Amino acid sequence: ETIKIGVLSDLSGPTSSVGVPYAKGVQDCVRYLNESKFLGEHTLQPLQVDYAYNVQQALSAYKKFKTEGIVALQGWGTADTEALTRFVAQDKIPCFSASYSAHLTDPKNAPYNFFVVADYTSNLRGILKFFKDNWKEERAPKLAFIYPDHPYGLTPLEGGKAYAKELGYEVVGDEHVDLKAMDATSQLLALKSKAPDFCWIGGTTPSTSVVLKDAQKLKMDTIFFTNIWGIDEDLFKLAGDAAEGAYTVQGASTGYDDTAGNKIILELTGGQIPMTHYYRGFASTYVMAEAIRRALEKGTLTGEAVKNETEALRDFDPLGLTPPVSFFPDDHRPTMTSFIYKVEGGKLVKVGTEVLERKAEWLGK
Amino acid sequence: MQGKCGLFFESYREENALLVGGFQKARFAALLAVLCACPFVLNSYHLSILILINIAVVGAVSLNLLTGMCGQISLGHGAFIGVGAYACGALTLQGVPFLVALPAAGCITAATGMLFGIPSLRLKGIYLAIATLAAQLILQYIFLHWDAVTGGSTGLAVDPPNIAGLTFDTDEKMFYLSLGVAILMLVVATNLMRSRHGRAFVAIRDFYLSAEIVGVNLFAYKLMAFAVSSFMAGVAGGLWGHYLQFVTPEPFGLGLSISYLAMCIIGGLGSIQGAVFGAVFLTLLPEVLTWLSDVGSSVFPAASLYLVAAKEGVFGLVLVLFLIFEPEGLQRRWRLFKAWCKLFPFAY
Amino acid sequence: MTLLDVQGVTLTFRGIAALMNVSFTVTKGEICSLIGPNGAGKTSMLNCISGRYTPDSGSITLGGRQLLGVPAHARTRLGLSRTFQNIALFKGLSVLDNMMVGRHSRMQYGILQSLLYWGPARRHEDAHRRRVEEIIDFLGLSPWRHQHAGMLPYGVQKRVELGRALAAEPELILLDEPMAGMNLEETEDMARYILDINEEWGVSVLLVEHDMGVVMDISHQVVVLDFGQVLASGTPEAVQANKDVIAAYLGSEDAVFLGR
Amino acid sequence: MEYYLQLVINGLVVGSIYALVALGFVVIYKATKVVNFAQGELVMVGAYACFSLTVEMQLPFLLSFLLTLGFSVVLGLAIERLVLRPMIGEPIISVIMVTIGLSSILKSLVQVFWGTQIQVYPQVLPQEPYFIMGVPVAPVYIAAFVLSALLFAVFSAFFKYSRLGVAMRATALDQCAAASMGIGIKSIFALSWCIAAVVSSVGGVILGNINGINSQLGHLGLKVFPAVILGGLDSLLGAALGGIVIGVLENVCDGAAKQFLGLGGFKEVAAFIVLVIILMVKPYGFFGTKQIERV
Amino acid sequence: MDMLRVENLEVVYNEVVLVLKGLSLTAAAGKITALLGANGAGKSTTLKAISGLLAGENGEITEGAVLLEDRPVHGLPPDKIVRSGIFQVMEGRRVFEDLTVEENLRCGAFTRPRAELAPSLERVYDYFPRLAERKKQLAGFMSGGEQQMLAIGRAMMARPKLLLLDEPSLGLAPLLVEDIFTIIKRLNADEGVSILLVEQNARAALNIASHGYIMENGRIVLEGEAQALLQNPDVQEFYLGMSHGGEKKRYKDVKHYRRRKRWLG
Ligand SMILES: Nc1ncnc2c1ncn2[C@@H]1O[C@H](COP(=O)(O)OP(=O)(O)OP(=O)(O)O)[C@@H](O)[C@H]1O
Ligand SMILES: Nc1ncnc2c1ncn2[C@@H]1O[C@H](COP(=O)(O)OP(=O)(O)OP(=O)(O)O)[C@@H](O)[C@H]1O
Ligand SMILES: [Mg+2]
Ligand SMILES: [Mg+2]
Repeated sequence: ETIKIGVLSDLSGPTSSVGVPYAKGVQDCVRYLNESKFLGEHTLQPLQVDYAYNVQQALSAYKKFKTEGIVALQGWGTADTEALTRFVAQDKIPCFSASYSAHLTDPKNAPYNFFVVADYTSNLRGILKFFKDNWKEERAPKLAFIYPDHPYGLTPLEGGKAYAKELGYEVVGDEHVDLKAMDATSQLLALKSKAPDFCWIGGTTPSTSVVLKDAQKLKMDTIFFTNIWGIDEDLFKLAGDAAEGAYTVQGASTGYDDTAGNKIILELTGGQIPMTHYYRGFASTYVMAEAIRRALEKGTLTGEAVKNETEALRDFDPLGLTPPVSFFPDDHRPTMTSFIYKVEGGKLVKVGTEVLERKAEWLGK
Repeated sequence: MQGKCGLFFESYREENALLVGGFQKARFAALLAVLCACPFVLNSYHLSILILINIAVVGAVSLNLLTGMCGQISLGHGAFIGVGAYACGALTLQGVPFLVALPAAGCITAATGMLFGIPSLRLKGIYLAIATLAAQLILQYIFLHWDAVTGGSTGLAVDPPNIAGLTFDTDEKMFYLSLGVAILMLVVATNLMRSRHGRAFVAIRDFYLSAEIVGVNLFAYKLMAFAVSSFMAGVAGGLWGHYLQFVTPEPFGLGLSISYLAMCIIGGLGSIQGAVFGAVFLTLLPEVLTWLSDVGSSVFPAASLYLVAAKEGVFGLVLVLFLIFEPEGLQRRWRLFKAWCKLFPFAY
Repeated sequence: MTLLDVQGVTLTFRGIAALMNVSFTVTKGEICSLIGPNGAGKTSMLNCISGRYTPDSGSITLGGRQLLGVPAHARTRLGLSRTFQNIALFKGLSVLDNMMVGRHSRMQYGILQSLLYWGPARRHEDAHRRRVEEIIDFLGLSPWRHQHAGMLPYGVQKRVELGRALAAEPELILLDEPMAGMNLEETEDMARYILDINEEWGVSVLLVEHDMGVVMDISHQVVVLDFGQVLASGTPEAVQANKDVIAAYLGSEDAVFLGR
Repeated sequence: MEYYLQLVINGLVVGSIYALVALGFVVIYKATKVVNFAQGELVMVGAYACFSLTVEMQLPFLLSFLLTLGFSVVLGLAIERLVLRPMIGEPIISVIMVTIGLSSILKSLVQVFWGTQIQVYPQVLPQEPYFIMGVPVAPVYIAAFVLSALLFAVFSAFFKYSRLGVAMRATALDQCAAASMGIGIKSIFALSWCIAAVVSSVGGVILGNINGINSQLGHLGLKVFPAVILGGLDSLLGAALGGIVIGVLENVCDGAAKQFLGLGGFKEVAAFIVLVIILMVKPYGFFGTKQIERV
Repeated sequence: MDMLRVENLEVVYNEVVLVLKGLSLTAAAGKITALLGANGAGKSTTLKAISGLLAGENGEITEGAVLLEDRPVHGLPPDKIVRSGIFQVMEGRRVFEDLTVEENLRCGAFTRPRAELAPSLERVYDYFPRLAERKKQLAGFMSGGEQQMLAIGRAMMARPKLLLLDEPSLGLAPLLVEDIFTIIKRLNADEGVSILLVEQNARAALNIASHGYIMENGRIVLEGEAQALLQNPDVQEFYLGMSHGGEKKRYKDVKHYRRRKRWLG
């Protein structure tokens, strides 16, 4: 028997450069699950629509999925995930997406929304903690923020800044670098005078590359770090050796790690290491499939059942691709663990794992 | 006095009526009946498309009033629709009943539209278009940064429309609501066009120098066009926000402005009927393309990524082909079709 | 009785004077012609009167009311309307609607009534439509009533433009070369309309025209402009015999005959 | 103060890229009165063409650069013949929309042929920056600055003194009258699109050298509008200066808004706000020809 | 010898409107030929059909031929036709407003070899000293008469064999009308350019022409020597504004209902 799931992807829109590998991860995972008879005699049938990051098209794609009877949805970006929050809740269809905004982890706001890696804010907190823990000097570390004027760059800011103060950072600067920027010299000039020790880049890979290259030109000795979408394999091509030494916090493991999941993936791709985003697509689908499997075991496969099973997951390990995930009916934060990577020799090297406390006041913030 | 197709009018008033002659009335009634029956036969996917069409009709008609009738090119319409969505959402969140919030949102958008219409005092053609492009970007900036009202990057979560205790939370109910609003707006726009204000708009578009000499206050009327058009855009935005129950900045970008302009062009500039056709066509187009690329991918799986990438190109191609081969839009096709039907057994 | 009184009007474009201290008057009920070489400033004069240009100095009054300072669109209501040298019709509107726009300033109902099309809006539309139909009949435009103005033959378009100006029911109508590019027959028709407008409807006319045959035949008074200044004015006969006018404008005495 | 000076220098540098793209835009407008919303996409296609030749086909950079220019000529011809020629004499909004449609087509063609991944250019220019008043300026930017100055000089002379240039301006003013002079309108139109495509692809190659290319590169086209409007749509000098001024304005306004108003992310909007203000004072930009409107 | 022969020309606009309905005429070499007719008769259309400018207005020659010195030129693109020696001065002057006077003139010489430019300019300035004074001025700011001179000067730059003039006196003051006609005559006499002249001002046109055609509704209804036409009573009544006695008719006396033309198109 086939179980339908909806897959919203951006294959041709503004986020397609990362949307394509993510969608590939989702599809490969489905293929793997079906081939390995993960759901017994049942198979997953993904219904994929490329919505080109257009909300209206996401909406009608979702309605189409609904009429076809999907039990769960693999979503993609901020635009579609937020636009569909109310609908998935009404229709009781759990939505697993790659928009890791913290406010989606609060079931009061978004009862049917899930994702499988730590949210943007938690990740930022994680890496801040990591740096602080490794801080040797007496004085307070100086911290700056660079981010695009875009919902994606703005969401983790408030929580991150508050936590930085709590940890004893001195926040010295705030700059905007657009996602499509060609140049960040002026912003970096402003920052350079403040000599931050660390600088968070809240953009995507192209803007990270611009910042890193310009920082190299300005001979800044700041340590730059980014969140999930800020560093991927493209950066090594774009920024070359300017990327060396930058840090990134990732929710999922990457192709350079030795995990059970990675072996399967390399088999699926014929040995080619896919982009980091692929791994999260894979993991997200894997977790969803586990919930579906458990629902099937109990004999009722509805969206609501899948959601309940997801909320019942405790320390579930998706083949080592992400830290173990747990969801609770009143807390959709999948994990408080972040993997810290560093760019070394044109590769992402895992340099640490940071585990935060699951504080109630951080939920949704 | 004799009108088209053998109708005789006994008064000027009759000639000016909205629906001329029994046949037209009957046809309209039939169309309305079919539309009203839709929720009983269609699934929620199809209904949601119809709802989006209804909303798009309101938006497209409003832009056609401004750009098609009054000749003021606007590249900021998407943002105006966004203003409506935010205003309506913010008002209902404050406890204002939907029935009040929707027109109020229209008025707020009208005020915004007038503000950004001020440059039309001095600017024409492409220069005005660029000034409205500025409006688009400035408004987007405000959506994202006026946290107190717009919720900033998080957006606004709003409840489904609620009118006198009736909650429009299903596609069926929402369909009737949006249909009602769309028809109301169509009637209003048609009325406008047969009155002195509508004529003044067209006069400004065709020859603003002589319009002024004839006694049309150019600035006042251009602003009025911006106001009326933005009001309707605000209503469309209010509907859209409440249908989605979530208002975020993303949907109201330049892309939306362009697709509304495309609706006007493809349907027929300056024609209310055309705007309707354009809205229907351009809302359906991506659905059809998605369907086609699905079918294509299942036949040639290797080509699926190409098919996906080609979708936007098809949108562009449709636009270009229409402009080249049917600059007057679908509305002219429809007229030709009607003429052909009338003569049908004896065509040629 | 003086209807239009132009006193000392000066107009410059970037320092170059198009009109210099021009003064003349149009008496109520008369046809006054404004003639002069190309570039003498005739159209500029009309533009000053109708509000398109603002003179640097001088005064223009209509029926005793100062026009300067009144915005162009509001002058229609004071009893002024005009046609243009090059056809300036609303191409996207039908002949009928062109004329209805001509009555724009005589219709008074608000935008809300427009949107709902009820009450006053309906009544006004009906009443004004009746008036416009009369003008259409007068100008013999019935066959083209519902056609788009842009598609009509040149001669008809000129007539529609006249109709549009008439629709405002002006006291003074300004005509800028209504006969240009017309053949004799159409010129005769146009002359007839102008005479009828003047004689039967009692509208005063300020006419700019290069066809001396028409000008000398139908006008009561002729004002000659040259290089932005009044060169001569008076009855057609006097002007025609004026040496300066012949030298600057007419060329030879039989210009009137040659005009056609 | 030094901070602002640095902002200005940096703005100059970025603005020269805008100016380069704006030049292509103005050439089209000057010769055909077409407002080209696909300018950014022309840049993108040029960048991808050169990318294919150097990276995928491994040709030496100079050769592939020349081939790219040749390709642009063909592209310009094709666009003119297939899309713009039928639009001769249509109202401005139709022309705007047809170029918007064209931009969609070009974007999707790029995605079909080159995918959506970010692609990286081989570095042809040295990376080591020059320091101007303490601001590091990459050699690419200097190249852009020099190129736009050069192109500006060439085109100005062309439109003023050459017979073809004057004929192009005449065509823009009155196509029918130009045809009656024996000027082949079609070849004039084709020529202007060729020139614009060539200039754009030069811009594309430079951009590729700055931060790689992807299928969203066409957004750059949006930056061109404030630049050309500011300078006046039909003025080459305006385009060159406008581009640079917008580059500077963006930087300075952003810096000032941050410093005095505490507003972030003002860069994108700043240019447009300034633009509206300037348009209200000078409706045809700084150097644009005022339309002669006589009734 | 005939410079130009138009045979049975039919022209359709927008694929539907038939404007010329089998029109034939000839223009003799070195002579001035006048083409008169009512508004909308199709005079401008005829000229555009000859010079190939119809395409720009969605018009098309569906039948007939245009022969320049017995070589067919119909169907050629306008630039080829200009190169073969036909040049049209379009109705309403159509100077390039944002170009200077001299640039306008250079456009006229677009099809000529470069070496000719300087002498051609000199010749034009010789004919029109007023243009020489204003070389550097923008054409858009010149008066109507000057613009008309510029338009004719521009035509001279192309050194055509056959010059088509469309209503050169339109909107000009009487004195200038005289000037322009004198210049046309001189152009014809001194330079030997053949001229096909379309005019509303029938008297002036017939006075300088050697042969005349009168067209109505897309057809030629009357033709003859210019002097003969001037004497024709119908022409006198309908084109010259004379009553039967040969006196000038007064506009004041025009009746509301008059005798209509009896030529039927
Ligand atoms: N908008 C303007 N800008 C600059 N100069 C102008 C403008 N309008 C008119 N002029 C100049 O003013 C003078 C008078 O022009 P106007 O059009 O009034 O002449 P006219 O008497 O109507 O001539 P015609 O008989 O040819 O129509 C001319 O020299 C003209 O170039
Ligand atoms: N581009 C066009 N499209 C459609 N019809 C046209 C077009 N141009 C001219 N016509 C029609 O063709 C007919 C002849 O026009 P044409 O301009 O040749 O007349 P004309 O004799 O030159 O008149 P005029 O004295 O007004 O210059 C007119 O009825 C006109 O409406
Ligand atoms: Mg004039
Ligand atoms: Mg003509």
